[in-house]
Amino acid sequence: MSNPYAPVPMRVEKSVTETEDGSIRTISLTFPDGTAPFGFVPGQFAELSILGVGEAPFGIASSPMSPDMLDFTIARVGTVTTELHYLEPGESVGLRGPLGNGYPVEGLSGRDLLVIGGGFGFSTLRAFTNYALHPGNRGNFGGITVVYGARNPGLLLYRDDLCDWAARDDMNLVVTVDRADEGWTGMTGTVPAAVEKVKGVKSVLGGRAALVCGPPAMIRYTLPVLADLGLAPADIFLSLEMKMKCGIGKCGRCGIGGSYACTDGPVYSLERLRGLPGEFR
Amino acid sequence: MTGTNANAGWEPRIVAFLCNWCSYAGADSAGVGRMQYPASVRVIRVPCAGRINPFFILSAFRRGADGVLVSGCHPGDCHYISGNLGARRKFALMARLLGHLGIEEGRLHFTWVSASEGGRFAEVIETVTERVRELGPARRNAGGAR
Amino acid sequence: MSGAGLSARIAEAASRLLSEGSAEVVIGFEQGSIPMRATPCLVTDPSDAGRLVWNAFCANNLARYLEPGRKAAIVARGCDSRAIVELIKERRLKRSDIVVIGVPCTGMADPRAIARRFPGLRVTAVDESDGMLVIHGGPEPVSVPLDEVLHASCRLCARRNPVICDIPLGDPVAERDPGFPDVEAFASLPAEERRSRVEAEMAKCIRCYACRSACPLCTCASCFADSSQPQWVGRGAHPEDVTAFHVMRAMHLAGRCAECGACARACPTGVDLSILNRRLASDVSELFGCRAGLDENAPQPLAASSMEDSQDFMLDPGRKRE
Amino acid sequence: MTDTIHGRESLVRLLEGILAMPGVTVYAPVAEGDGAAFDRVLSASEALLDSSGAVRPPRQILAPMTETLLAMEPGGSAVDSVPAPEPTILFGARPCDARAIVFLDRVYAGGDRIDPYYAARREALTILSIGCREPRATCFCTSTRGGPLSVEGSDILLEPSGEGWIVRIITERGASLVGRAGLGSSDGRVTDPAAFPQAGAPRDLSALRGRLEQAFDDPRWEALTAKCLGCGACTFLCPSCHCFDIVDAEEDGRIVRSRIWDSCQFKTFTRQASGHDPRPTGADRYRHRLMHKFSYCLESYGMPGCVGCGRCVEACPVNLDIRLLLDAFGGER
Repeated sequence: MSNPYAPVPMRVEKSVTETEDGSIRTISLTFPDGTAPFGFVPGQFAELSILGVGEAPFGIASSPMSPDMLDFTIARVGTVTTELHYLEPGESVGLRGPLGNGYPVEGLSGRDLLVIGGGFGFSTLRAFTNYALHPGNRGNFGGITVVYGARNPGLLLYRDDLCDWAARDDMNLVVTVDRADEGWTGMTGTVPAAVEKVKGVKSVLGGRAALVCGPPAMIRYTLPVLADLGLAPADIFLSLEMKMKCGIGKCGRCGIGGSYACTDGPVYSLERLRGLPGEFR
Repeated sequence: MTGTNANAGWEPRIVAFLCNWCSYAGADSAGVGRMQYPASVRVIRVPCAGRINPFFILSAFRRGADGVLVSGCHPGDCHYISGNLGARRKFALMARLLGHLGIEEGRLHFTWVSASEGGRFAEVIETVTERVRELGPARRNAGGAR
Repeated sequence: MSGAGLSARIAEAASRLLSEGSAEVVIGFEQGSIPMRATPCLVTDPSDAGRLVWNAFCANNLARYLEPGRKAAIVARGCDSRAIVELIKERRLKRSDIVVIGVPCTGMADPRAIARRFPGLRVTAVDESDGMLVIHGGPEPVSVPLDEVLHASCRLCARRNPVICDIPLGDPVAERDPGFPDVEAFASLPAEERRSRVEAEMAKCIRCYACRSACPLCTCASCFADSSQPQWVGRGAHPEDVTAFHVMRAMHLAGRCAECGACARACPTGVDLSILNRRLASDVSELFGCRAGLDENAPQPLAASSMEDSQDFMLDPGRKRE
Repeated sequence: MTDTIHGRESLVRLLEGILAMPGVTVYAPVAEGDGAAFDRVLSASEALLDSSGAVRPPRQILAPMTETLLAMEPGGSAVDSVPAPEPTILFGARPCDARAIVFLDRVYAGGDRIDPYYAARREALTILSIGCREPRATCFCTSTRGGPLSVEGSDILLEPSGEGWIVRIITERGASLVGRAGLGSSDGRVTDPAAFPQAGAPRDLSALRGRLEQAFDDPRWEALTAKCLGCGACTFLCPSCHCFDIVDAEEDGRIVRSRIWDSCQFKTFTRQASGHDPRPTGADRYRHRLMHKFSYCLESYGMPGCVGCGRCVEACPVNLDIRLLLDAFGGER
């Protein structure tokens, strides 16, 4: 019997600071010799751990189309995340995964996509976007609009990706910040306000779907805008931020009604979520 | 578990919490004066004896210390007026409580050492180390097999 | 006055206080759902005041339910009032926010002591009269003096009447401070035996924190035991962590503990926490000459100090300086 | 060979016989202060066979309060520490205790990910339950589809009959133990369960569930749970609560990753690192516990997360009786 609590020792390939304040880093991990990379779906997560310090869940921030190296974006908030920030290339970190359901890539096929992320919650949406833009997959989806916001320009993640995406003509990228600083020439305003503005963007295929991940307030104010855009609850997919521990539906922490976010989630359609107890709506 | 014979080669691990102004400076004086004292001590410098929470002491024992020493400024010398006096009340209670619970006396020591008392610092370390050495390694309570 | 008489007067006072708006809530006891239990009752509607009772099974310290900024009336005997006094000293509560409905107390009955006294008896109900408990459930009712089945903390109680009081109900009962015979008895045991007794008590702990949650003076917004940065104490069942938790908690309550015993009564596995708390209360009394909650004006002993305090516990403390 | 145990002395002899088997570990209720807990016994005299049930449930036999998952010696690599227990016999469980283990099986050993630590202990366990002669004031097993002679989860059930017990074999594992202990067994049910003293009138679970779900936003939750202290006594004495946390620590020079019991009633349970908490109030947390046991678990595990043992009723320091809340929110309106 394989032990679902036993981590795979991954090798840290690189660790880069994402934000100007240094509070968020992305670490890239490779599998140990003799261990085949696992397949996964964008939106799935993994438990990262340093034995003696602790374990915490993080969304996989890289695309499954490049499975050899996994990215995790880590905000420094506690003991485990602080130690993960200190990791240097060549060091080892434990990984259990992939865990959770991920975004419903099959169900999204053939549809126009609105990808909406705020702050640190953008990591799995980055994985999804790169997955959808992969030459082998791009044809499966209609128009792709990515709306991404951060509190200020210094907190924007994945700048290389943002530059690449901005240069593409097969997608529409909207980046906004709550508060501009000197030198910011882009959009200023909240994510929901930015989503309002994409109302005008024509649907290519019809049958739009939205993928949303971000802080609770962003989600609360974005959902009415999506309803105005004509998206039904079944077309809106939310990746929930939940406190998790075991990742395999045993420890009880991330229960939402009869479901566990770590196994049945963390991605829920708004329709499903509305059928669950109101704590997480 | 006690007795030096059974613990040949064993050296006690003693954590010393020293106030910055007097006792830490006293340790410094001992060093400057090239006074000999056992190397069993790990010093943790704190701003004042009043800063030393009982948690610190229990944590030190929990993490493997065989003895703990707490030392601050003599009464009347505290750089924060009465931090050491407040600490003295806390430690008086703690010392009695641990004894009450049957935890060996002789593992936890409190004293005052001033900045000029390098000799006294060396003597204190000597005394505490000898006392803990006599007791042997701290007994750990790993509990039953519940 | 009998429990029934007091119950009626408590209900009457509660109804009046709520009706006239002197209190938003009245904190008292009502009949519990199982025999030998009364349960805390927070009454906000005057028409519910009739639920309030006073009997020999009012085991909780109601001061636990006082909240800053909420005008509350509280049914308080000696121990509840001692906790209130300390909370006021710590400025966690304002005296003017609290109406103390004072009741004299002859001690609370311990269901475990009753079970020991009448092994195998499935108690269905208990009546009280004149210091006697009449216990139903067997073929015939049996009786026992309340004094013989008291909670340990009640047997050793130093203050049976409220220390502060706005609405006194019932006639005060005679005080009888027995001192600390329990502490002395335990201290007289050999150290090894004390240690093994403490280890046996700690082995019962399941880290449910009922003790902390029931304590009126455990008022920290976030407890050291829940802190992960730094982690002061491990959260599992390791005996050294369990002991460290209880010692740290006891130290935190030193000089503040109202000696109500609510922690030990709350404990579902019966850990005897009085070994720690009573020893500290006894030492605070001996070394600093005070006891928590008995004097509204005395400073808390660990928020004060004196050049004259004893230091005979220290290593070579009186040595002349170089 | 006999299929009947005549009186207490025979019961003691049965336990002695089991204890005499080579290579088995036996758990039975033993005195702990004024209460009782399931603990390892080495002789029959330690066991409290007259007790009407242990204060502490048998859960820690299968899911200990603290359990090492992985350990690493200095300079070594992490090794998992899945136990390999010898055959274990739980002697003198109540039928509700055995049903709770059925529930734990569905949580830990169900689904597509099996918990190997639990599974190893469970695989080694044989459960001998003793039916209940009379309910206690706190019992409500009949409201959770159980009863004083419920067989679910037990390998052997001793059905009270007169002064003694009739041996009922429920499983193959039970048959094997009965054989080794030199007992026979009755073929079918001898006792009429309906004739037995029941723990109050049963509540209709599916109706209860529907009403509870409707009562989710009921404004009375706050007032009716206001006296809750927020401790974990109810959850830690629950035979079917299974929530845990995973923590790392250094223990005697080794680095260990352990799981420890955790409680949905604790303020820290769902509070996120950002400070956001989907269940910020005591009322939210109490409601979650009740809804989890009587609604969510029916969906996830096909049985309630409560077996009606009454331990939480007994243990609650403020006598917040779950039965009263079930009736307040799930009763007929």
